[in-house]
Amino acid sequence: MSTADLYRTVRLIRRFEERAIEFVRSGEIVGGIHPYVGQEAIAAGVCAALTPDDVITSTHRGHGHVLARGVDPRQLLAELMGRESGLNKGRGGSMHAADFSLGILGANAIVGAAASIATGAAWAHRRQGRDTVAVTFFGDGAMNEGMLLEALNLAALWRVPVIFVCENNGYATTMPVESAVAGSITGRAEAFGIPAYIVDGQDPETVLEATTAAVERARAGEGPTFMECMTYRFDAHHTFEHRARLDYRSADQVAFGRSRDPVVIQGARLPDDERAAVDAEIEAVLDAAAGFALGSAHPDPAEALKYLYAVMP
Amino acid sequence: MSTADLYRTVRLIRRFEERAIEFVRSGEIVGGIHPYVGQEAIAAGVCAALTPDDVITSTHRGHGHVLARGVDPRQLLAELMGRESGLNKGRGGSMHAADFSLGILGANAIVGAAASIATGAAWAHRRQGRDTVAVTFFGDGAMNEGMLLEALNLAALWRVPVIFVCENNGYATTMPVESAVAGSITGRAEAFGIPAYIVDGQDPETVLEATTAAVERARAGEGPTFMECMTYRFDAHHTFEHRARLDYRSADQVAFGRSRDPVVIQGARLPDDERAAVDAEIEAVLDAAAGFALGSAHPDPAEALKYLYAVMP
Amino acid sequence: MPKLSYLKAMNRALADSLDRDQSVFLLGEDIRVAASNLTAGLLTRFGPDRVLDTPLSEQAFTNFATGAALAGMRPVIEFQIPSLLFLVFEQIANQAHKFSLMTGGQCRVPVTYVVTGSGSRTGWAGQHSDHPYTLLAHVGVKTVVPAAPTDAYGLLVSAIRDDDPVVFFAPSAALGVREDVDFTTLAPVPVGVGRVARSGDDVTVVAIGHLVHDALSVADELAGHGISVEVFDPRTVYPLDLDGLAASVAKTRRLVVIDDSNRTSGFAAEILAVAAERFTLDAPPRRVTRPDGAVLPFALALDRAIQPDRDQLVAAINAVLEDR
Amino acid sequence: MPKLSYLKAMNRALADSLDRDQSVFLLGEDIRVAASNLTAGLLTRFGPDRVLDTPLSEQAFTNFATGAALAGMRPVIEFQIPSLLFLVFEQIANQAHKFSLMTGGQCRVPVTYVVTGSGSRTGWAGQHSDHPYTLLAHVGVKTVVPAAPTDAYGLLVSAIRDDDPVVFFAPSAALGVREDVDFTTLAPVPVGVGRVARSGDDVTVVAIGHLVHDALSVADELAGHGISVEVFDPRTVYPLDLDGLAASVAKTRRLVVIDDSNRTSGFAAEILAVAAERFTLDAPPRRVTRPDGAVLPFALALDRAIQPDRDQLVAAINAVLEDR
Ligand SMILES: Cc1ncc(C[n+]2csc(CCOP(=O)(O)OP(=O)(O)O)c2C)c(N)n1
Ligand SMILES: Cc1ncc(C[n+]2csc(CCOP(=O)(O)OP(=O)(O)O)c2C)c(N)n1
Ligand SMILES: [Mg+2]
Ligand SMILES: [Mg+2]
Repeated sequence: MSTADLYRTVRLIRRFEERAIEFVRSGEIVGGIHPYVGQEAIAAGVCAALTPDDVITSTHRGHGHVLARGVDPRQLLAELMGRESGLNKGRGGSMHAADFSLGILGANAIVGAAASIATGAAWAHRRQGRDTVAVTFFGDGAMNEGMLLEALNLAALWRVPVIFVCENNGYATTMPVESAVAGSITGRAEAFGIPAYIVDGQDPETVLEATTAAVERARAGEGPTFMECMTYRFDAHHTFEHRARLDYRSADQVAFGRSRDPVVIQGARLPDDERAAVDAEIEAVLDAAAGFALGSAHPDPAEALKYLYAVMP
Repeated sequence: MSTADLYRTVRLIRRFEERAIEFVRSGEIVGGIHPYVGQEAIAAGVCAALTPDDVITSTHRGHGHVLARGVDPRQLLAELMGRESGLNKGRGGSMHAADFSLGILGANAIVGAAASIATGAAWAHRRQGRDTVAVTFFGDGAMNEGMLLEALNLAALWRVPVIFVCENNGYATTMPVESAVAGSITGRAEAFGIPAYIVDGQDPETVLEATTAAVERARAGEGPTFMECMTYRFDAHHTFEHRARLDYRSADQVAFGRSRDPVVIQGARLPDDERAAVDAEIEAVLDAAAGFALGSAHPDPAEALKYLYAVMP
Repeated sequence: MPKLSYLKAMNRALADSLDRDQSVFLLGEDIRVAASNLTAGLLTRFGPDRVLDTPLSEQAFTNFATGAALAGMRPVIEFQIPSLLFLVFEQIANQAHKFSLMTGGQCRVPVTYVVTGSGSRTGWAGQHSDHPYTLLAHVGVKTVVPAAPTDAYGLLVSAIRDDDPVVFFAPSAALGVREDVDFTTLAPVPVGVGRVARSGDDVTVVAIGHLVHDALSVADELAGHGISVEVFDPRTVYPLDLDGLAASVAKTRRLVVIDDSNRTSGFAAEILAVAAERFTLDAPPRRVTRPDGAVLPFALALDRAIQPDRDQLVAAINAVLEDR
Repeated sequence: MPKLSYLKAMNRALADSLDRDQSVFLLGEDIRVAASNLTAGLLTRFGPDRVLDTPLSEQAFTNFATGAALAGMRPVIEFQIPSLLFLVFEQIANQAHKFSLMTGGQCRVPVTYVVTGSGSRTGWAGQHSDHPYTLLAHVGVKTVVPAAPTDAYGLLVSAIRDDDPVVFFAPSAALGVREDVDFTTLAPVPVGVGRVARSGDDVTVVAIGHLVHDALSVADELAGHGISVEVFDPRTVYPLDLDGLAASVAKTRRLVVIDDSNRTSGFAAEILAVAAERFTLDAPPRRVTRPDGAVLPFALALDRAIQPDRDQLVAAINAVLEDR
């Protein structure tokens, strides 16, 4: 993947989120979102290392993952606005974006839940003779969830081709990682016999490189890899924080955290005019997405239970 | 604790279990038991390091733990026979023996559940200004339960005076530990920043020594310790296995496992006559226990729901 | 008189409980900064020893609370999402609930589980919008779902003082409800005792939690049409105030239940079952509930379509009154 | 004709399903050596790739099955203990069950969850004796509780073929039931369709699982006293065969339900609620259930005292027939 492509991805995610935040403020998006702002390099770098047949699972903070995986921004925005044209036909919303045609097995609103789902999917693909790799994204907070730790064990035991991508943004909502994680995050993965690396999560190219190695290992049948991507959440845990100020990060810390901006870091690798062209292209894409989403129909309340069951007598 | 006392404990447990197995065969004990035969040194050594104010939690394979903690064998046997005079008034049975007057917060039939209960109890005692230490027993299989791993994190984070005693008897029912545990057991505990030791679980004195150090550390406010006690289950996972032969351990392996018998190891440290005296004493105790239990009344069915709630409007 | 909001009433109940009894302490996620606002001010007032932020380890910290309770404490856990009760269902239903009987009465487990914002939270979608009070009631855990601020105060205080586990649901749609209250009159409300929220003669509407307010407004509306609705608010789902319910139905002889549970074997099913066994009714009773297996879709109109609403309640009331 | 036991019928259903469809695989604890006997012979026949022993990691392996299902497989999980469903309640009710709707119908989650030995297992006490089928039904997961070997075969096959999650309860007290069967007639039994297990005129007894056999023997006994009992076995708890139930009750106009759930909002509560809404009965219906909040005590007589039994059923039948 080219320098420009990686830039396009991080920039797309950034601007998508900024616009989505505006739509939360204006009430077009109901319920708010968990902005991915600041963590874009991880989604971009990881997904750049995958092939179309691979699969991913995502989290409550999942827009970046699915955009990096190639989701149509129009459909994602329409989903956030609860429209029938949305990715999930308006049924999922911000925390459940899924696109099975792109191998996105769904974002999950329960912290720690998706890792074992991704492990099962990766195992199944291998059993079916495919060389699919699965990536499961999760936060530092998820490292304290028993079900995620159990998944590490299953993946290691059965040499499942799954890559565990921990986005350590320093906080689980307001809980600092140091107050929540005894020992170390990579140490936990290593304890299950899984090779674990600390990766600079602000640089898309570093993330891409690390993921490429992990993907190779997985495809070679050598089992799971764990990546702890060090990052920082530039914005609120969730947009509700824009209204209710929660006192857990100092202004200094936020400023310091924002000083290594993945969009700036990757942007600096492009000539100004090329970057400007990408930026303009993205604004056009997002304008179109906004137009598409705002112009899309709302689902019919009579179909509220459509899709509840695959079959029902 | 003296050599003789440790011997008395391991021998008491052994003979209690052997007699209990007979009562299962004869139908006096309904539902069967998980025999502790072969693992006696762990219960004996660990409990010998505790003071009366300390607390423990136990497992489905818990008779050894509670006997070592000082439970009256008469009451335990009566409990196994479902009598009103039983430890739990016949309400708990083999997997739930509890005696709060001895700091036994209950055996637990859900693998991995008790570790977090013990951690909470130990934390509470410390909060109340007491210097109680808690011990939680569990098997190698429990090391794969997320809720137990979560408990390791809480204990380490909050420096809780709790000692994690893992009895690695090589199997979770029929699942060999190597097929179930990726990485190592002590490595998992260490990953949470908990000092972890491998201990010879067949020698009561070794176990006592290791536990004494852990207790000191806990009382000094230095937090949890993890002990992986290597042992072997001489008998069935559960007495149902006496009827349904399950094919998972070779005769050779069983013979080898039985070759280091804690009762023999500790017995060899006593002069023959002293040992014989203890043995006789124990038979008398168990004869009395059998008489007591068999002679005790069954609970009244009208009281089946007694104790369901502490208070009910 | 000062206004008291539901959430503020809960906050006050916690503060008063912490103040009164040293064995009470709080634990949960983000409770020190009070992300949900439930615990606002409590860290400053009671210190970090009594307001414990936990890692995301719901199963372990729920059992941790059980262990602390066995050692004499009265823990109060805040859960941020109703579905976290699914995650700790074993720890509540199979551990905390069972200790008393299994030990032959040797111990008590006075833990309170608080869900701040149960039921649909507008826009939070499928995994954040459950209202699983029936599940707890079915397994026999004491379960309260207050509708009004004074009851939220009184039942939270009682739950904390109760010697058994108690689950407290604070419906998202009730958190903003405000009441004029003389604060000196705030008092414990007993678990298991309902109240007639509005007296009437023609039909008893049983409602709980936020739906009590819907029932009251429907009652207002129907009063204009000459229909006198009695609203009975059990306040506690389990144990149910059967006498209170029976007294109301004996008067009205007609029954509608509005319930934010799924239909099959929900809270409303129990009320109708009791009615079938014990009451003489002049018309078949009705229930207005979530549909079976409900998963709340994200889109607002779909989310709303799945929740029991006033129109359905009006229709049900009219149906039971049809052959008057 | 050869005898087929309930457990053997389940075993056969698994074997036939594995044989027929390569996407079917089994996972669970101790299933390779077949500790419960459910999977006897299957490792040898289908190999370790399709009969997976799992570590004690119920939450992860339940979600693992969901993931495998999303990738096109049809996993069947065996749970050794009914209360393990509490432990994985989130993974079933909040994950597997919700994927279809939340993704706008993009996927299916055809996982089958089998509890071999649900309800009281004599002597296994408090944490091993639950019968939580109502919980699954309430959240809307398809739930079957067969009574007879042929139904166990037919419903397990159907559950595995079903494109949604299905929970299969094999009551401990039914595992030994045997039936004379021509093996060539074994066939799928549709989910959601009940059966009249015995035809009668005076009263409908609704029973499920092992209690069907108790109901049948009570019916036999009462036949001697001139009482004609119809036994209706819904076989599926959710979705309920309402038409079948309605047809039976339309004939008898009297109703008793015997149900191994706790009373409050149990399966029986749903049947009585439906009756209250829809049926015209000649006497108030009755339910015979576990008591509320039941925790099965260890001592045999206490364990038995808490389970619904034949004497209670006879009394309930007599009560609904009293004013004939
Ligand atoms: C099991 C579970 N517990 C709690 C929550 C509420 N919650 C949502 S996000 C979050 C913090 C997650 O932290 P982390 O894993 O670090 O991800 P981040 O939000 O930082 O991206 C919490 C507590 C949840 N959704 N699921
Ligand atoms: C959570 C849970 N899963 C499964 C079981 C069934 N079970 C009871 S004991 C046991 C094996 C436990 O193995 P281990 O922890 O090594 O203890 P051991 O039996 O060897 O003493 C299993 C699977 C259970 N009781 N609880
Ligand atoms: Mg984080
Ligand atoms: Mg073991």
